[in-house]
Amino acid sequence: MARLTLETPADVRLLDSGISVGEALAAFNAAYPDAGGIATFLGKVRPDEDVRVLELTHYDPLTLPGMRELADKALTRWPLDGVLVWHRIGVMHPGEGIVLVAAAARHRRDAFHAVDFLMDYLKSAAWLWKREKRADGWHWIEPRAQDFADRNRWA
Amino acid sequence: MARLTLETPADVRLLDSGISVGEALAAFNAAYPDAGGIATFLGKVRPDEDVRVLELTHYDPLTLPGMRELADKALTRWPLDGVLVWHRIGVMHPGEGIVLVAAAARHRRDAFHAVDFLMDYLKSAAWLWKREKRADGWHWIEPRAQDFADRNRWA
Amino acid sequence: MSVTVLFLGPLRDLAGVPQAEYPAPLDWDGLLAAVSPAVAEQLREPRVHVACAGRVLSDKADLAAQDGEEVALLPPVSGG
Amino acid sequence: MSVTVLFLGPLRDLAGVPQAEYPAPLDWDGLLAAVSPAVAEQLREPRVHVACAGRVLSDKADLAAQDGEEVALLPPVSGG
Repeated sequence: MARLTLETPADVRLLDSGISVGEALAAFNAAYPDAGGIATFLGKVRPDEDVRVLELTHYDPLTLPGMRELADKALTRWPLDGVLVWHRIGVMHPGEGIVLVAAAARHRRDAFHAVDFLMDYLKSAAWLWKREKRADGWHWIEPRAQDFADRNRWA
Repeated sequence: MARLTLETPADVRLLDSGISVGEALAAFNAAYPDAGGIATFLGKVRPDEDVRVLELTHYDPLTLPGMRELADKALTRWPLDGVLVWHRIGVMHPGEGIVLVAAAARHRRDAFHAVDFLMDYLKSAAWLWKREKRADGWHWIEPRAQDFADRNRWA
Repeated sequence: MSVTVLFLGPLRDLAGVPQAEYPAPLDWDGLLAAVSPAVAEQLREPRVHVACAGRVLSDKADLAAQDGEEVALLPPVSGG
Repeated sequence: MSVTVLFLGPLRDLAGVPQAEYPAPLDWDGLLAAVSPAVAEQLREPRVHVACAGRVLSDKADLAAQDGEEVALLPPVSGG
């Protein structure tokens, strides 16, 4: 089986098709054989709340560069071996992965913090716009107050 | 390919051979299609510190039942869809997985907290004994003060 | 001699089009005058940002887009 | 008429054997007398626990192992 090759120490991607979680994490694990621990988070489209489909729009000149800067911030802030920051764009359905984040570190708490940090920023500071199609049509989603509060923990 | 079947809402295992991380997480993801997020942690044998091999001993009547109780505690404490708690026993080499923990939840912070909690308890309160073989022979490992401090955050 | 203005996210719905061409050069007052009043009202909100030539302006009133440059109007984001 | 005593983790090295058989019944004083002085010293440490018949004793001085039961001596753990 051809193995997925990741960029180290930061593999940052915008993906317009499904995230293969098992393959991605197996590759990430293999890329950091010296790490004591790997923390990951997968965010998925929730099938509740009457959501039929979800669409994420990005802006090419800003979105991926912004995600790269964010990954670099995490690498600077904690002693990490590497990170993975993948975000879906386009149309997706309930149950599909939207975002996959991973951090490899010598100590588990650093890996946890980095993943938590990356998710808080992706939620409220990455150049992505989300809308959901419900029974009554499309609705744009804005970060909740909680999302800003989560992000401000890192200030 | 035969798919790995997990027990829900808690899949708790002691494994005497290698952990297949990609397969496990793909199965966990598939088992909780309604979860908004899945947090995971993989702990590995670090190749530094001159460690040749590591051995984990358990005590059959206590170890797995204790891990099951721990998983139930996490399920009671946070609104989770499910958890996975896998721990290696026996002899393992640098780079191999020792422990794999995952939590599926509607909200990402609950999943993060559950994984963090499970790891803190596995480190310092599961009935497992670890020893490392270095150049000068075998050394038993005891939890560090930090491990107890980590665990006490949840008291 | 024109500037391309992109309406991102919900601003696209408000503008009714994904993008528009306006005469170059284009400054902040020119932009506010060129777009619809509804879009202009949103642009005045501090949480709406403006990028020019691939860089987000720290003060959007400093906008000075030249011929051929792309201006992006960036409403509040929502990823993850 | 015997009780099996298991020495877990580092206690196995200290005892020199993984397990031993002692006459039943076996109580706390009997256990301390039966094992080597080095193991007995460890057993007196609050961080060393004792299980009997698959249950960890909340007070190890309450040990009352009957014929055929297994007693496990549990030093500080280290998983993960």
